[in-house]
Amino acid sequence: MKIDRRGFLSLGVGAAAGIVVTPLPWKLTDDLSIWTQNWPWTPVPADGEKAYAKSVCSLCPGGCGISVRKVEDRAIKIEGIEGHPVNDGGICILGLSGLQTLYGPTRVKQPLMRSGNRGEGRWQKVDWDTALAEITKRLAEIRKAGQAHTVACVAGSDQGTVPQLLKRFLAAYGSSNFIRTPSIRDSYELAFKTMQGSEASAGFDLFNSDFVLSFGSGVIEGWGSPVYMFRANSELRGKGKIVQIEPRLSNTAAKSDKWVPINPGTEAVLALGLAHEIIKESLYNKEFVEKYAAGFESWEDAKGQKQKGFKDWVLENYWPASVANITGVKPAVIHELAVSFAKASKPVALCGRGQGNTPVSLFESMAIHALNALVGNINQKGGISAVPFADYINWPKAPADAVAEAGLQQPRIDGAQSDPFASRYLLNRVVNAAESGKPYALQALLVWEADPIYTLSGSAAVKAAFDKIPFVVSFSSHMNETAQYADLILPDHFYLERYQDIPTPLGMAVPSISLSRPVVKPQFDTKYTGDVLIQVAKGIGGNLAEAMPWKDYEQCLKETLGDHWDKLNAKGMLIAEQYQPPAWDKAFKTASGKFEFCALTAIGETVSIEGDKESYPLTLIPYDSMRLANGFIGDPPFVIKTVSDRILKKKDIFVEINPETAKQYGLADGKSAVLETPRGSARVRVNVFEGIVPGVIAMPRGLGHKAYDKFLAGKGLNVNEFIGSVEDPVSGLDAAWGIRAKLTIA
Amino acid sequence: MKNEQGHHKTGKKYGMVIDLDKCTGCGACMVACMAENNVPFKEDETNKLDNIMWMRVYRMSNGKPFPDADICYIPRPCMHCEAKHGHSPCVSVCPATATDYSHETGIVSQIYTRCFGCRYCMAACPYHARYFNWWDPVWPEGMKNYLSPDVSPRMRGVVEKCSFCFHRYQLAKDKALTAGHREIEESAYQTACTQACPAGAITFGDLDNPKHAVYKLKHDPRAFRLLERLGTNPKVYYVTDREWVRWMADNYQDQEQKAKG
Amino acid sequence: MDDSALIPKGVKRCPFRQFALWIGIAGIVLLWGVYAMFLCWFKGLNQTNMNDAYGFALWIWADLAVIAVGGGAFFSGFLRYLVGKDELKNIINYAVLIGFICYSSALLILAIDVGQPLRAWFIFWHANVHSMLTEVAFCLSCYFAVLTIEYIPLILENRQINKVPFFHNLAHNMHEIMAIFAATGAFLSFFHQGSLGGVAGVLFGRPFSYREGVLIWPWAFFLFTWSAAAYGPCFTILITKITEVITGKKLVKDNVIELLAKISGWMIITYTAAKLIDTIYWAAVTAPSMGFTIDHFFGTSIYGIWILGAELILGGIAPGLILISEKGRKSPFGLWVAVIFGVIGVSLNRWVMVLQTMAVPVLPFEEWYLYIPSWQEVATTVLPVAYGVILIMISYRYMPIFPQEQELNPID
Amino acid sequence: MFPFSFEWAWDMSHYVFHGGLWYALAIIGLGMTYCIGKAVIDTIQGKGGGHH
Repeated sequence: MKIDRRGFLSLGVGAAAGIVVTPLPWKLTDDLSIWTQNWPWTPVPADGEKAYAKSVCSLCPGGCGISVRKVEDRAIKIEGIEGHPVNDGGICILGLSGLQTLYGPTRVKQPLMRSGNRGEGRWQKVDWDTALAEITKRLAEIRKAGQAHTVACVAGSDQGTVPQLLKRFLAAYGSSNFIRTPSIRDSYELAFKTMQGSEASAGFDLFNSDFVLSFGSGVIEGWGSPVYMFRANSELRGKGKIVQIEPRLSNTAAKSDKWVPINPGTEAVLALGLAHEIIKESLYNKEFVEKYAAGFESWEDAKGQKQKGFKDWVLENYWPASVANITGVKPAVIHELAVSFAKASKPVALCGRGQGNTPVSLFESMAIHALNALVGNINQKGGISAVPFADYINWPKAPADAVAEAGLQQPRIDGAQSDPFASRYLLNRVVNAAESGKPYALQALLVWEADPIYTLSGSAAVKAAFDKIPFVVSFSSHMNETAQYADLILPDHFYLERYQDIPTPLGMAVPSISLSRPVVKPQFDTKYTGDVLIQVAKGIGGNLAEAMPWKDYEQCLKETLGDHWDKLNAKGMLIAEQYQPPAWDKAFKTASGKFEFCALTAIGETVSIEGDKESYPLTLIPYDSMRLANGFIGDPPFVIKTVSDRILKKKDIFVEINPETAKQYGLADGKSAVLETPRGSARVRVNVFEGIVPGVIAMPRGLGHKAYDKFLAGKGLNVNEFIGSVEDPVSGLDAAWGIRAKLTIA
Repeated sequence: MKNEQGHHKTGKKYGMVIDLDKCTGCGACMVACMAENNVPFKEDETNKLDNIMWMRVYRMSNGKPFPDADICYIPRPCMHCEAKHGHSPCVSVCPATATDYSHETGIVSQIYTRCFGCRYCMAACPYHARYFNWWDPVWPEGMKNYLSPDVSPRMRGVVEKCSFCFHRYQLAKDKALTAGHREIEESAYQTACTQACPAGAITFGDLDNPKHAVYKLKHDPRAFRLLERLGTNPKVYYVTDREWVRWMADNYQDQEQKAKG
Repeated sequence: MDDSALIPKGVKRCPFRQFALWIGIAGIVLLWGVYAMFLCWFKGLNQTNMNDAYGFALWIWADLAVIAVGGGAFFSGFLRYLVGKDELKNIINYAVLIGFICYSSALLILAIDVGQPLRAWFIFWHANVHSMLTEVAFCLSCYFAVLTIEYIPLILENRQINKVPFFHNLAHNMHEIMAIFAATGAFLSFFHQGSLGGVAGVLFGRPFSYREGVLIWPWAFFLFTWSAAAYGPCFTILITKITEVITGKKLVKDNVIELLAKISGWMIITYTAAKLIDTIYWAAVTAPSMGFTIDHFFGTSIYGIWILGAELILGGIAPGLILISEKGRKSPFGLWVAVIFGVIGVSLNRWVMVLQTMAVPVLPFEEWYLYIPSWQEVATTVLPVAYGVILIMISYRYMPIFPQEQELNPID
Repeated sequence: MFPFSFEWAWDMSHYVFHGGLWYALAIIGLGMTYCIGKAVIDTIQGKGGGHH
């Protein structure tokens, strides 16, 4: 058949018309649209039976009750338990994101042994037998060499069965070097010990206060048990006043009834300035001060020498004018603040900057606590109280053999607890000790629920110290900085996969026990740290095996909790409902049996920071945000997603400065600048902010991770790399609240 | 968008009252929402103009110099407006009827499989409550495990927004039906953000039901809404003691402030 | 290659090699655009610099602008077939071609712009009749069909195709009832041009573009129809003049151009007056009632008050005055200036109604949103230009577009 | 677009909108049918064919 042009054209037109008339194009169009609605790469979550599993969150010491929604064996959402004494349904941003870490790529999925250089990230995957054999061998060798005391353990808490097992393990092994990571707990515990003679943690009855005087404490930024404090803050609306004393308009400051900007690091001076006004105006609680306090008035000691009491000391040294000079707070404001604080019916003063992740100097915590004493709001409704540590762990003393005896004779590596004013734990000193090998060289370090490489100030020094420790073991269930720097990772179950007893949430005034229960089965090849300790103890044998008589950790926990076990499984949290803080006549275990103001007057002044004013005209301070987790776990993707673009833009971190300061140094909003401190320098961007004291640079904590996934790693800077540790000469705590710095145009 | 005048009387009007003085700006509502609704995330989320955040907490500043500076956080879910025509600015503009105003609940819905991504609704919304899926949603290794079957993940190229956790309404309705109740209890239907808020700043319920907490709260003299003068008639109310926040929220100019008060 | 058999009788065309070279150059630009188009389709709209604040951006502006300037087709058709300005038959073919290019480009850009192109037909299937965009989509597609119908006879009049009796007859029959199609086209255009204005005008959440109006139609609706009718012919004249410059030939007689220019001039003047009234009412009444002032809307250097001045004076009053004065439209320079300013003016208006609407902060805690298009957006926006150039080149070469060409350029 | 899709309603908006739409479509459709149909008839009757 010959097809001519005409035929061809007709054929073409005919074919086109024909196709349009058939259902084919319409069917195809429809199919394509259906395909876009079911793109195979867009996941369709499987449905199934739904259930809720209750537990307790242990991502921070807050102790919130959580209810985890599940579909079959998948956990799909974490919610707060309504009516729970801590959080009553509410839940914080980090707690909400727990599942991202549980299932995400940052988990350590099985035991890992380092195969490359430290921190290089090259690992050999090993099975548990191999991993346990390795740690047992290494620890047995050290012990055999008579170096048992050179093994230390860093833990995020010292309460509960796991920290106690770690402590017990060390004791039987022959080391007293159990060290808790530093926080405001240290300062409070020390203030209680020195002024009240009690071994206790601090509890705050903010729900019943009517005047909260916060010296930089981020009541709504994660200080104490975060959600509990949030609720207290909401409860106080309309009922009481919150005054925030802070160099920076933090969220707490913005939400407070009054923000008092202060020169950083001068909080203790202001506290004493307020004390001055309260005493001068005779507004202090006469009953408490006269009957239950010692060292208020001047006295003559046994040798007949005149000793200055708190009253005269304050009246002489803390005149509003001079306090104003130091703190930048006007005398009229000092006076007004003192009067309204003292005249409130249930005032309370708080200390601990931001989330309280760093201690303050003992001088500061005592000065602020002295205000509570002046208004007599100790162990009272709406006040501060000394909450006894949990007492449910009653194991017999760990048996010690000769090696253990010898090891325990050695001093602690950090020199903690060496005198009445020294803190119980001094992790900051471990850094120097490991570096210098004095008093002895550390041979091994075990790290549980802590990330000292990231969280301690002076990161470079911390890393250098780690380099000197031949054997670092991390129990972290996710790859944080310290895990990344370890020789051996023995991943614990993640908090949603395990049982764990949790003592009184930080800052709550009534003692309690909570129990975390597994909501999902372990997702990876992980193991209870408790089981690791029991098995290693059995492996080493002798008194260690005797000290750890349990079959496994769950049995240990069950036996330890005894009668509580069933109740805790049913209720999740047991509160000592009947608990009342002891009355003033029984509250103080000091030599005088009274609250001792004299403890404060006996010690020195505030801690000054590193760097000289000439080279570094500005002051760098860190600040905390709920949206930036800065402890042993970093921000999961959801949380980092909420971080403002005025804090992080692409990978650049912003530092806040006052417009006046910006102008002085020729810095413009959003522009790059070089931040320099005695500890290091780096490029930052400038966030010109009206809510900050001139001359101060504020940098957020929680960024600059080198570990974790692409969602967090390499974003921003870790402020700890720019701030060095500054030891409080009295307590030994790292009381650095900042560092001198300069900021120049990049 | 049927004109169901008759349904107006029997229908509910779910809405929110947010206490800005209690709001701490902590961001829990944002994450509660993302976790509840399978919202995706990407490596860099610092460009706030392409990060999907149904509930976004904005930060307002009073613009005053140190030390009088003040800031206030303002959480912004979808306002589920019920403007002049009985629906929001976005509903009437959607060419494909992919977003709808329910007269049963007062909720503005979004049908992801219907939406073809013209983004006209985004142009219409003054609150920036609508988000476009510029990317395919991708969950890192293992994280698909936590995805909820109650809310379908969205494909690239469509618009999404806060639904007042509509799936929770359906669940509560089903439960009420099975239990033989006619009414859904106030506590039976609460949004994820309301439930999560650690400060208890968010209250959710039927704005027209005098038994619900929001009914009383919205009549608080300190209550206001965002951009009220646009005539969007939003169903999210805010409460604050701070006068500057109330003035600023509706773009009152200085001279108007003087004239008014 | 010799294509002389395809070239209309009695006119002269450049050598095929020269033609092919230029087609090739435009083709490269076209391919660049097509590459960007496929990137957008396969990788998604993350290839653009649009974002949640700029859901509408360069593309929507391009759409609105090409439809506005493509309005020359419907308005010339309206004038010729319905008003009876018979001289315009000498430019109507070209107006139709330009309109066809503009509208097909608009549809193509829309197909790239939507997030789910494969579902774009939902706009028809699940039509929401209250949406201005639905009206736009329907009228745009229908009118595009009309333009195609108007363009087909031109193709069929190609010397070789016309030899086929069926096509010859079809072309003839279509010419016969073209007035009916043109009338339908004009009807559709009145609506979709207006609806494009309505798209911005109904946004009561966006006080910058919101306008009050009558029934469901905001004033912007009428202003858009009016401005398309006013500036569309400017664009037709501009492209005709450019074609004349490039071909080096006079293609349309001056009286035809002048007639169109005069009508356009009066339309521009009246439009500008209406726009001025609209602007004043909006600035003085509508916006303040929503809590906004004129300073608020023109707050940055890019979106300063200059833009309003430029639109009204340079894009409105100036070309309007030139075109209504006989001296102005008869002077080649005046005409060039007027049509160029006119086209820029209407494009600026469309830019402002789309992009400034997005840029102005509405929430009290927002900043101005500024946006720079990505290369993919630019390439896909340039694509239609290349496509238009190619289509004009082919049409001009092989079809009898300009009825007066033979008379004005006799071959000796 | 069609009365059987669920968003359809028998109200004024739909009458006006779809009235206009179907009217325009009808003109276009019928017009083109007429042109093509007549061209077919013309061609059969032997009109056209290049000797124009």
